[in-house]
Amino acid sequence: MLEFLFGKLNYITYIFLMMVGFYAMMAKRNLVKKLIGLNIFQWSIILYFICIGAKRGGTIPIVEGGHGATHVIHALQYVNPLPHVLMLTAIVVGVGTTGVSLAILLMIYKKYKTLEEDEILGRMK
Amino acid sequence: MNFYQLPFPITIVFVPLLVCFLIPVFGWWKRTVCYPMVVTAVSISFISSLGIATRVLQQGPVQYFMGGWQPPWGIEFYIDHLNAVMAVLVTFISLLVVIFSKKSVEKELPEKELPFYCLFLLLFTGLIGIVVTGDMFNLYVFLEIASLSTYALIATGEGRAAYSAFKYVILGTVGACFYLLGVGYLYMATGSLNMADLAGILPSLYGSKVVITAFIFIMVGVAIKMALFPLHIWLPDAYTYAPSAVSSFVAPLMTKVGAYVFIRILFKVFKPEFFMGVLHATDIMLWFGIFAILFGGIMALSQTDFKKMLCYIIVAEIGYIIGGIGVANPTAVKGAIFHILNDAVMATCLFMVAGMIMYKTKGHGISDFKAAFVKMPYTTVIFIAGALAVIGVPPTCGFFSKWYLLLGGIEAGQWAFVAALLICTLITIALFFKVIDQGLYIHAFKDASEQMETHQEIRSDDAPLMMLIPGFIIAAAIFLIGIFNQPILRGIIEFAVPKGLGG
Amino acid sequence: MVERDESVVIRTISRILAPYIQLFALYVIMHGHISPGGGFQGGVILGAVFILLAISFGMEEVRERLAERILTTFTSLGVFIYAFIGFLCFILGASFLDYSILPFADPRSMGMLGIEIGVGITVMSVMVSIFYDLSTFE
Amino acid sequence: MITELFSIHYRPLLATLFPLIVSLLILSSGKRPNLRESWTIGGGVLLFATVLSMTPFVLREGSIECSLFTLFPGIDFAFKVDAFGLIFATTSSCLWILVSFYSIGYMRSLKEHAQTRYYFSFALAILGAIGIALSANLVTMFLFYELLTLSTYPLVAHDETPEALHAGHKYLAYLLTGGLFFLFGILMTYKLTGTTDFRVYGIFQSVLGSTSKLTLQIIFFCFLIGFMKAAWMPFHSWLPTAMAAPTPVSALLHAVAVVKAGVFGIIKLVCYLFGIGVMKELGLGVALGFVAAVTIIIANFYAIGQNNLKRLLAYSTINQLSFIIIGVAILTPMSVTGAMIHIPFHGFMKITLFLCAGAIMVVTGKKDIDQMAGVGREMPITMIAFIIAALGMCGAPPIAGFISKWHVCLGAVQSGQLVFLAVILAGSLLDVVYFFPVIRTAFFEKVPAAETLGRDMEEKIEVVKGNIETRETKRNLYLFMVVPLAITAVFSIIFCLFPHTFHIYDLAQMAVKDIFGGI
Repeated sequence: MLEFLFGKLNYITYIFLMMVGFYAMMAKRNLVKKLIGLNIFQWSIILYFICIGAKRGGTIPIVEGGHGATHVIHALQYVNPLPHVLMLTAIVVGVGTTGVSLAILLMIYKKYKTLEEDEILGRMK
Repeated sequence: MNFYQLPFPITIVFVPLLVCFLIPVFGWWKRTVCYPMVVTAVSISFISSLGIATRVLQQGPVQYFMGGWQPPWGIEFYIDHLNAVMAVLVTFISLLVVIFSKKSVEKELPEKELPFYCLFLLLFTGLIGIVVTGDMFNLYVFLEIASLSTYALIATGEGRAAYSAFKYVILGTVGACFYLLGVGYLYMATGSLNMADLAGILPSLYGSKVVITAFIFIMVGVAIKMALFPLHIWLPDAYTYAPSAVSSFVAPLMTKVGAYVFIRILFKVFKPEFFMGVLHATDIMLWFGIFAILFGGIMALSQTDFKKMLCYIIVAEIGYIIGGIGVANPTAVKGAIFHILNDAVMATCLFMVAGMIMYKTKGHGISDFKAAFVKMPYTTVIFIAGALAVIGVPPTCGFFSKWYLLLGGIEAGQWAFVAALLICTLITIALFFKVIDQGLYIHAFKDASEQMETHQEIRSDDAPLMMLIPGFIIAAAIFLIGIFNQPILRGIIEFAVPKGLGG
Repeated sequence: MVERDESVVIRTISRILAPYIQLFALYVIMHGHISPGGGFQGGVILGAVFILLAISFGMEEVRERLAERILTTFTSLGVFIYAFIGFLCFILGASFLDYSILPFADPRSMGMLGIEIGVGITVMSVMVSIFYDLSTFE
Repeated sequence: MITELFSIHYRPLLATLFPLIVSLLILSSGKRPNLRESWTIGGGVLLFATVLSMTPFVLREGSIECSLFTLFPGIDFAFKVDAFGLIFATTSSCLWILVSFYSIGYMRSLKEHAQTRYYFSFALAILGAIGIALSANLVTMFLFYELLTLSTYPLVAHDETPEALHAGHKYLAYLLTGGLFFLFGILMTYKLTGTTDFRVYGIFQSVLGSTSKLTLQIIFFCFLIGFMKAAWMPFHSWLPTAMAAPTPVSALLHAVAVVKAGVFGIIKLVCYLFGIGVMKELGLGVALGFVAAVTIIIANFYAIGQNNLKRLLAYSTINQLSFIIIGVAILTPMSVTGAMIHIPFHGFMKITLFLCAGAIMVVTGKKDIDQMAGVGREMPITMIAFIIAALGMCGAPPIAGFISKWHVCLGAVQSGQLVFLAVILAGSLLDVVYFFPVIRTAFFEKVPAAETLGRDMEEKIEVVKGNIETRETKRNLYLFMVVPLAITAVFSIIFCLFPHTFHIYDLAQMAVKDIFGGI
């Protein structure tokens, strides 16, 4: 049990974060809090990707001769860069989402002068 | 550089992307040049899609490697029959909508043409990118490009548009995240992101829990994007309150492209042996489809707003598609894939009609149709075409896909599905005749306050030609696809149906 | 609306810091293709500078140095550099973004560098314009 | 290509093209009434000529086939003109001309609104009827069947009053639901037999052994519900409700297109889809006959209770249709011949009755029977025509109804199904019972004094106003109405004396020979 906990700690963390974000999205009545929950949700997935790429004591993947390396680094030794690169894109997407949704929140605020969901729904009637 | 070296896979995606970034710059210089630029860009990618389609039909699947990196390392654009027809569909409808949108944007989004067309092209790029890419993660990126621009476009609408757009942001992002997570699991299990490559590796891993989890995550994510009941709640509000140009572009294509992704991943990445043999997922899909059909139909029946009614019809149509896949015999799957095309066409047609009515009467309630058919005869023709297609009256295209779905359901003995289809057909009949009555019988719905004007007195003032022409083209397409369904099915859709479905 | 901040300390510090941050940002961009970093990270840092200045000196100051018009142009410009290099490879006969064809010594690094610069410019200007749009809300 | 279009093999296509083109022309010339209506008439004449021109060829060669394009593997969009189809086509195309003349008189003298919509839908309905008559397989038939349903909806709801709308909705609800059953039946047929073509011995014989009888019976009843247009009980109530429509439309519904399409479909179903052999095998003939018999009796009693003339006629239609159904359900050559020729005969007689009812309504504004005192003396031609047609309905010689009834009864006797014989005779008797009061009131009852006075007053006022020309035009329009109904009445006598008019009898015999040839 314990070594399961500590061995898989990173995964447990990401799932925990994910749930936190999910809870915030579903349960909070304030739209900004929902947005924050959304961000937490996204970052948790990014964390997950990072840790499937990561490796204790891994080096950068460089072929022989390149960048002063004298031998081909074996696949077991280097960190798999791909997930990290993917996450760069994912971060961009996340920033984009945040930007757009902040803009939308501003529109909502302009229109209803509040960001509390209940009040907004009340004013729609 | 002859026809077959022409770089269609690149131009189809990157020309609109480029123009989309050109527009703001040129916009500062001269507003009027932007619209022609947009039209050119979309036409270019329409032509490229036609080029790709012919190439696929003659030589089989087309591959294009970004930066010359071979898969599985590099990003690959992979276009087979299914993508080819989807690409043609998306570009064709976008072209029509661009022509259609000019007037309605001038009317509904005055002074906002530049950002609108910028986002429009971005969305277009996203959709077409989703269609052509052969890489799981790249698909995610294009999906998010499309979704982000959709959020922004919808938020520009009237009424509660902003709020529903935010709802859409939340759910859409959750869906995308699920998809991303599933891709992560797949990558963890196989170390590859290229669809063809994955299809090669996966069969040895069908037992593994990681793959099953990945499958479920991906499917749920896509299901949110394509508004499969019960994950559809974001759809009706979002599409109803969006500007009519936006809704007539997003409503037909976004969900259909979602359905395309669903089918692509189900059939091209995973194989029937997996989702039928290992998971028995088809039964679940079937029942989700049935519920979607019934729910969508019943909700549509209870609407007083034309666009919202259409939105619920779309939910039902998605039910058709997923149910057809769930029936899981070649006939039904053929029908489901064919229905993606048809539904895109007819939804475009009807949302365009909504746009025209909106243009004339400033509203899109069913009551706004009052006497519309006497006032706007040409719009009426377009509307009738769309309505007949949704009801499924021969020889409109809707009848033929419905025929295959029903036949497949009967062959598989899935009577519940057959019944659901027939019931939904009845419901759609009721829906559309509600509208037709409003439009046609001017005496019946007169309240005492209005002065009695007879059919002769009503002068016809129809929507502008810029809106009517695309409408007529799409209405003609509805009938042509119906009449020439055999070539389409034989030449294209047959190839998209996977082996191993039995039947 | 971000107000002009009167505290001397902040303004001085940020005035001193700004060039160094920018320098570092440029380093990150320029070195991106052979070491961790690259256009995106660099661009964000570069954008952060302007945001810092805006916070400490108020919006007008920054706006008259960096008008929205310029930002939009920059955004497009960055994408252009990217696309131009892509299409260049492609015109020279290789497939899209296949740097190896480019006529430089060590073409892959050079091509990548160009791409990174383009990305950097775009990201910087987008970051700043997002900040503008969100902060100029009355 | 164009010349080819006029060759005999493309005649069916031509026949369907005429109404289509006419409808478009009508739509385009909505602002000019005279032109619009001349389109209608011209189209009708051309169509009738085309249909007649096909008859000799069919009598010689048996059938004309014309396949256009493929809908599904094994199913083309195809026309196949056979003897039976021609009977129906002849009827509806001939009656279209007369009804068009009549509509001119009716619509103009009532100054109806939206006449363009009216003529447009009318042409489309004819297109549907002709298509049903000439279609070579179920899917093509389904296409035209739905077209017929949809195009008659604006006609039924033409008045745009709440009742009219309700009638229209009921009409759609019934018929489109039926259409779904029809579609389901087609799908099952396609799945079982792999084809949906009409063949003379039916297409189910091949699968008779391999499929359970129950399945086939279920399919049969799906089709039967699909052909709800035949207004068999308990699915009849849309027909009396649809009486809210203008009279020419009722004529269209009852005589020309709609209900005829229903019985036509049922005969096709029995003879060309299941085939006599299979019908006997499954014992469906008796079931069908039972349904029809019940309908006849009940419909007659309903009819006796009616006071509104049009509703009475509606119920008489219901019972006549079931009479046709019985004819085919008896499954003997004689009776089937009778059923087939009763389609045109009943068409002509029933349209006469409706045109009379309409004329009475236009001229005197009376709809109910008990008000009709003296009408006979006021408009003799009309009422004489009415009497002729009514007697024909009862099956009295020398009127067309007699021949068909004769055949059916003979068939019943031959097959020894005397129950049906009894039902038919009882039905005829009841026909007399409910037609007689109309005639009596019209001719022999005293006119209430007040009314005549009132009419005199009106006329005086009109004279005083001096707008005589309006009355002139009114009289001309009245001619427009009287001439057609006179013609139809004459025809319904001619058909008895010379059953070979328009080769109808020959066609029927030929069709029957095909159907029973093997048995």
